[in-house]
Amino acid sequence: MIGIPLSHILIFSLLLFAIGVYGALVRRNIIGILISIELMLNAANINLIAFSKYTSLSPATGQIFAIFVIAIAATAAAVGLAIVLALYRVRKTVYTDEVNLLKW
Amino acid sequence: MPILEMAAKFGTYAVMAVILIFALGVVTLRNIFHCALCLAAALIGTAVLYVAFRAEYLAAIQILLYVGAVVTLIIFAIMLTEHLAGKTVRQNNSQSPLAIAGLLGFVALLTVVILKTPWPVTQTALKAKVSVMALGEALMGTYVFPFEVISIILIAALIGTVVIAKKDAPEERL
Amino acid sequence: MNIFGSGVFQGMMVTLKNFLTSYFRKPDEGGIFTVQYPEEREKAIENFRNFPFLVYDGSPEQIRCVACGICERECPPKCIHIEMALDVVGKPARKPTVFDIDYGLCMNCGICEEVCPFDSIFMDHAFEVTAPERQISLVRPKKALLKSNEYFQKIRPTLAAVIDQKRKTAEEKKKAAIQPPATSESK
Amino acid sequence: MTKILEFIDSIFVAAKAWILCLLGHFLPAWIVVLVSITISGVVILCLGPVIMMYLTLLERKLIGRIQNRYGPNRVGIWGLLQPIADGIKMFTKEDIVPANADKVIHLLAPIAIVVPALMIFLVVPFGKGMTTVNLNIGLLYFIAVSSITILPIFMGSWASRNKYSLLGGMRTAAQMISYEIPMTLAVVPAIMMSQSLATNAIVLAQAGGHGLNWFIFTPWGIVGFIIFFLCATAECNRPPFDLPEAESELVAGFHTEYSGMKFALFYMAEYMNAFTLCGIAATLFLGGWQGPFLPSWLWFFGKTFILICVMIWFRGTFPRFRVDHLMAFAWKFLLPLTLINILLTALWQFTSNLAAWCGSILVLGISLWTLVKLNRTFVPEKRHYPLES
Amino acid sequence: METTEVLKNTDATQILEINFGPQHPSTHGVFRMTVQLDGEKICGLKPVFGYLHRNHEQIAENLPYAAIMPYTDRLDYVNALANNFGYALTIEKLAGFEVPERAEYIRVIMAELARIVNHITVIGFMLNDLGAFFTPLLYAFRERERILDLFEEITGSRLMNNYFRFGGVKRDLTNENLAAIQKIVSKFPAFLKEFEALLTKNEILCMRCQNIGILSGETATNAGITGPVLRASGVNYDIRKVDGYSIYNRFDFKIPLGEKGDVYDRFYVRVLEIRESLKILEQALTKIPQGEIINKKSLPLLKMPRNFKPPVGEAYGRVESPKGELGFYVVSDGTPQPWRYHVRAPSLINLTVLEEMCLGQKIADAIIILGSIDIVLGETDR
Repeated sequence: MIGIPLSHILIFSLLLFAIGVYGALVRRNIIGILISIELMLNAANINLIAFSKYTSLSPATGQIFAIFVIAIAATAAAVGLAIVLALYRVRKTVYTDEVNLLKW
Repeated sequence: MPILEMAAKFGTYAVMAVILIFALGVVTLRNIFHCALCLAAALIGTAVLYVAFRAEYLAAIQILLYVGAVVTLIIFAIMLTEHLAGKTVRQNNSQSPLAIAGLLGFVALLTVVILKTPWPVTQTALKAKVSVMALGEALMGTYVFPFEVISIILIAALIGTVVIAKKDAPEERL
Repeated sequence: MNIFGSGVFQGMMVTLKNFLTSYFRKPDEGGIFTVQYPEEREKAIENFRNFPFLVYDGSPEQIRCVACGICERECPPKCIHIEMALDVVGKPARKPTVFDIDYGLCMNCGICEEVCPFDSIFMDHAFEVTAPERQISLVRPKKALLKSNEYFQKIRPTLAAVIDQKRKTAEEKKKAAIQPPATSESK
Repeated sequence: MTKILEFIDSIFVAAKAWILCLLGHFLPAWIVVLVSITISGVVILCLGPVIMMYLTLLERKLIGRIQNRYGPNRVGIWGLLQPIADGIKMFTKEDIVPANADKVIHLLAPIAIVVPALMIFLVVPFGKGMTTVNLNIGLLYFIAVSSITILPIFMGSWASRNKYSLLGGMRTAAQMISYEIPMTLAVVPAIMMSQSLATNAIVLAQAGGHGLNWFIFTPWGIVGFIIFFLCATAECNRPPFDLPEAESELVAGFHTEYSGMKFALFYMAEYMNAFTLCGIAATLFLGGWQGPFLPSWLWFFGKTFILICVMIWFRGTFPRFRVDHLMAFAWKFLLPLTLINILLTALWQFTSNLAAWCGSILVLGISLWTLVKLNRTFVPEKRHYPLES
Repeated sequence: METTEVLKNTDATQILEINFGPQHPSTHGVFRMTVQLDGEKICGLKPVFGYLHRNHEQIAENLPYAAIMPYTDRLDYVNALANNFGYALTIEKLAGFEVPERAEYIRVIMAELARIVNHITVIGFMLNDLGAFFTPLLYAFRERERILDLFEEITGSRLMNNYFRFGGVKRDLTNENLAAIQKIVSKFPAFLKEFEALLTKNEILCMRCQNIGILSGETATNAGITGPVLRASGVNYDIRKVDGYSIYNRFDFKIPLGEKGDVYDRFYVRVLEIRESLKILEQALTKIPQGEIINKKSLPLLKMPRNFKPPVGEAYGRVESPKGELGFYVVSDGTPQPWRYHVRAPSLINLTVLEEMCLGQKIADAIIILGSIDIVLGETDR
C-alpha cells in the first residue's frame, strides 16, 4: 500500500462515483437507479478510508464513518425497495417513465 | 522482499480496474438481474480493496452488510417485480448522450483539482494499523451519540418498510 | 404437562435405540433384517405361486396333460394356447402338440391350477424370469414348460404328496375295475 | 512419553517448516513465502472435497443403521470406495442446461457456492498452531463469508427458469437470512468472554482446568451452543430445516435443473458447510483442539465428527418444518433467547459461579415459559378421541 | 378457475401456476394437481387423474364371474383382500350362497390383517411426505413385511392375493398359520408404542399437521366421504357396524372418532383403528371353529367356473375397506358374464374435497393433505 499515492485512489473513487451518477441519470428501471445509488455511496466510502489511511492522525475515525455510511445505505435501500414493491403492486410497472400519472 | 511490495501495488491497481469494469457492467447491462450480480461483484472488490488498506474489520462488515443484506434485498425486489419471462425492454432513457457529456466535464474538472492540491500525507499514518479494539473504544467512546442516532434511524426504516410493503387490508384498498 | 422439547427428544431416543439395537439384536427383534440377495436368499415359501408349468411322470413323453382346453377357456387374460395331437390314423390322441403360455400376459392368478381336472398344470417358484431384449416374445413353448414330477415334489412337498396319493388310489381303482371283469370272465 | 505426544501433536506444523527451510536453501526469500501460502492452500483444496466425499458415505451408513439396514457396502469393503464411485458417476453424467436458462449464471452459480464454502476453511483452527490464516477478525470473517452463500443460491434458482427452483430459491434466502441473525448473536457471548474475534484466541481462552473451562460448561454456554447448533443446521439447509430442497414439495429446490458435475458442486458445498459449521461450533463451545493427552488435531476432528453425527441423527428422525414455522421459530423463539443469553453472560461475569448458575437457571426457566406461552402454535394441542361403538 | 379470475380476488403480485405433475416424488402414484399459488398460499387447485385407467369394468364385463376375482386384486393394490371380500360378498348376495362358519372367521382375520397393513403403509408414507427421511416408513415396512410373508404362505402371493371364492375361501388356515398370526398380533402393540413415541407427541409433526386441511363433518357427509377421513371429522359411520356384514357383529370393537377433522386427526384415527383391528383379531383367533372352508353348493364352481350362471337381477355389496366404503354393483342377465359391473371406489370420492381442504394452505400442506386422504390411483382410475 505504501507505493500508491493518495491521488490515484481519489481518481479511482471519482470514476466510480461518476459511473454511479451516470447509472442513476440514465436508467429507466427504478431498481437500476437504486443500484447506482449504492455504487455512489460505495465510492464515498473508499474515499473515507483512503483519507483516514493517508492523512488523519487517528485512523479509526475514517472507518467508523464508513460503518455509519454503510448503515445509512442499508436503510435507504430497504425503504426504496419497499416503495418500489408498493408501486409495482398497484401499477404493475417498474419503469420510471411509465409512472407519470400524479394520481391513481 | 521488494518484489512482494511491487506485486501488491500491481495487485491493488488490478483490483481497482476490475471494480471499474463491474461498475460499468452495473450501469449498462440490459438484464436487471445481471446488474445486481455485477454490483455484488463490485462490492466484494471494494472489500478486497479495504483489506489492501489494512482495514480488515471494515472489509468483513462490508461483505456482511452490503453483499449479504443489501444486494439480497435488491434481488428479492427484482424477483418480486420482474415477470418470470423478463421481456427485453429499452433500459436506458433518452438523456444518455447529454449525461455522458456533463459527466466527462465533471470528471475532468475534479481530476485537475485532485492532482493540483498538496494532500497533507503523513508518513506515520501509513504504518499505523487500526485494531478492532481501538475501533470498539472509539465507537463506544467519542462516537456514542451518532451510534445511538443510527440505531434510531434503522428502527424507523424497519417500521417504515414494513408499513409500505405490507399488503393493505382489503377494505381500505384504493 | 410435558416440557416443550420432550416430544422431539423422545423421537431422538427411539432412533438412537434402533441405531444401537441394529448392531446387537437378531433380525426380528430390531436387528438388521436385510438379506444380501444374490449371496444369501430368503427361505422359499412353499405356497408361493408364480408362472405355471406342466408336469410329466418319468419322461417328457408321459405328459399328464390331455389337451382338454379347460384351462385355456378359464384363464382370465387368455394367455394359454393348446393344439390337440392327431395320431397316425387321424383320430385325436389325448396329447398336446402345441402348449404355449404367454408369460408376458400371465398374471399368475393360479386359476388354471384350480380348474385342471388332470393335475397337470401347477404354479412354479422360479421368479427370476428374464429376457435379453424387450422385443422377443415371452411365449414359452411346451418344451420350456415341461418339468418332472420330482421337481414338483421338491418345490411343493405337501401338495405333491396329496396329488400323488390321489393319483395312486385312482390307479388302484382303475386296475381293480379292470381285474374283476377279467376274473368274472375267467370263471 | 510427553515428548512423543508433543511430536505427534505438532507433526504437520513441523513438516511444513521442514519443507520451507529445505526450499529456503536454494530459493530466494519471497518465493518461499509464496510456497508456504500455496502449501496451505493445496492442503485445504484437497482436504475439503475428501471430507465431503467421506461425509456422504458416513451419512448413508449412519442413516442406514438407524433404519435397521446396512449402508452402502457393495463398492469396496464396508463401502469405502462408494464416494469414489459417486464421484466418477458425477463426472460421467451428462450436463443438461435447460433450454431458456440463463447460460452464464447457470454455470456461475455452482462455482460461486463452492468458493465461500472453501474460504471458511481458512479460519477453522484444526490444531495447535494449525489455523491456516490467523486473522484477528476470524469469527467475523466466518460470519461474513457464510452470509455470501445466499447469492449463488439465488443465481442457481433464477437462472434455471423453473418454477420449482424459483420457489426453492426464495425459501432458501428467507431461511438463511432469518437464521443468520440468531447465529451471529449466539456467537457474541463466546467472543465477549474470550475478548477476541480470532478463533485461536477463543480456543486458548477455554484452556486449563483439564477440560472444565470449556464454554459449554457454563449456563450461557449450553444455551449458546444449542442455538448455534440449530442455526448451523438451518444455515447449511440440513433437516429438520431442509426446506429448500424438500423432495416431497419442491422436487429438489434450487438445484432441480442441475445434473452431473454442477450438481456435485452444490452437493459438495452443502457438506463442506456442514463440516465447517460443526468445526466452528466445536471451537466456540467445546474447546476446539483442547484435550488431555491426545494430539490436538485429533481432538478437533473427534469433536467435529461427533457434532456431524448429531446432525445426521437429526436427519434420520425429524419431519420438516414449514416455511412460516421456520421463520417464526427463528424470529420469535431463537432471537429473544440469544438476547437473554447475553444477559446470562453478564450474570456469569459479575457474580460468583454458584449464584450465576442459579440465577441463569431461574432466568432461563421464566423466559422459556413466557416464550412457549407466546408462541402458542409451537405447542401441540391436547386432543381426545372418543371410542364410540 | 382461470388465472385472471383468480388474480381479481387476491391482490397478489403474480399468480404462479404449478403442475404437481404425474411425475412427482410425493403424489402416491400417477396423479396431477394444477395448483395456482400466490407466493406460498394456494388459491386454486384442480386434481387431474386418469393416468392409470385400465378399463377394469369393461374387461370384467367380458369375463366369467370367477375370472374377475384376480382383477379385483389390482383395484386397491395396497390391500387386495378387502377388494376380494367386497366382490365375493356381492356375488354371494346375488347367487344366494351361505358361507360356512370357519370361512367367515378366516375372512374376518384376513380382512383385519389387510387393514393393519394398509394403515401402517399410509402412516409411513404420510410421514415420508412430511420429510422424516424414510425412517418411520422403514419401521412401518419392517412390520408390513412380516404380515406380507404370512399372506404369501396362506394365499400364495404377497399382494395379489386372489384368495376369496364365492361361498368361502380357497385354502384353509393350518395351525402354523394361526400360530404365526398369534405371534404377529402379540408383538404388534410393542411396535405401535415405539412408533407413537417417535411421532405422536413430536412437536414438529404436531405443528405441521394440526389445524391443517380441516374437513368439517357436515361437508364430509355431503360429499359422500367414507372411511377414516369421515370418522376423523367426528361422524360415526363404519360399515362394519352399520351393515354388520359377514360376522362382524359377533366381535366387540369400538370406532375411534376425531375431533377437528384435520390432518393430525386423520393420522391418529388410523393408529387407533389399528388397535381396534388387533382386538378383533385376538377375539377371532380364540373363537375360530373347525369345519369346511367352502359352501358345498359352490364347490363344483371351483372346477367349472364357466357354467356358473347366477339368476337374473342386480346386487350391490359393500365392505369397509381401509380407505372407505368399497361397493360392487353387479347386474346379471343369466349369462355366465355380468351384464353390468361397477366398482364404487372410496379413493375417487374422497378426492373430491381435496381442493376445498387445500384453499388458503401452503404448498407443503397440500402434499400432506393429499397423503392424509390416502388415495390409491389403481382404485381411483380403475
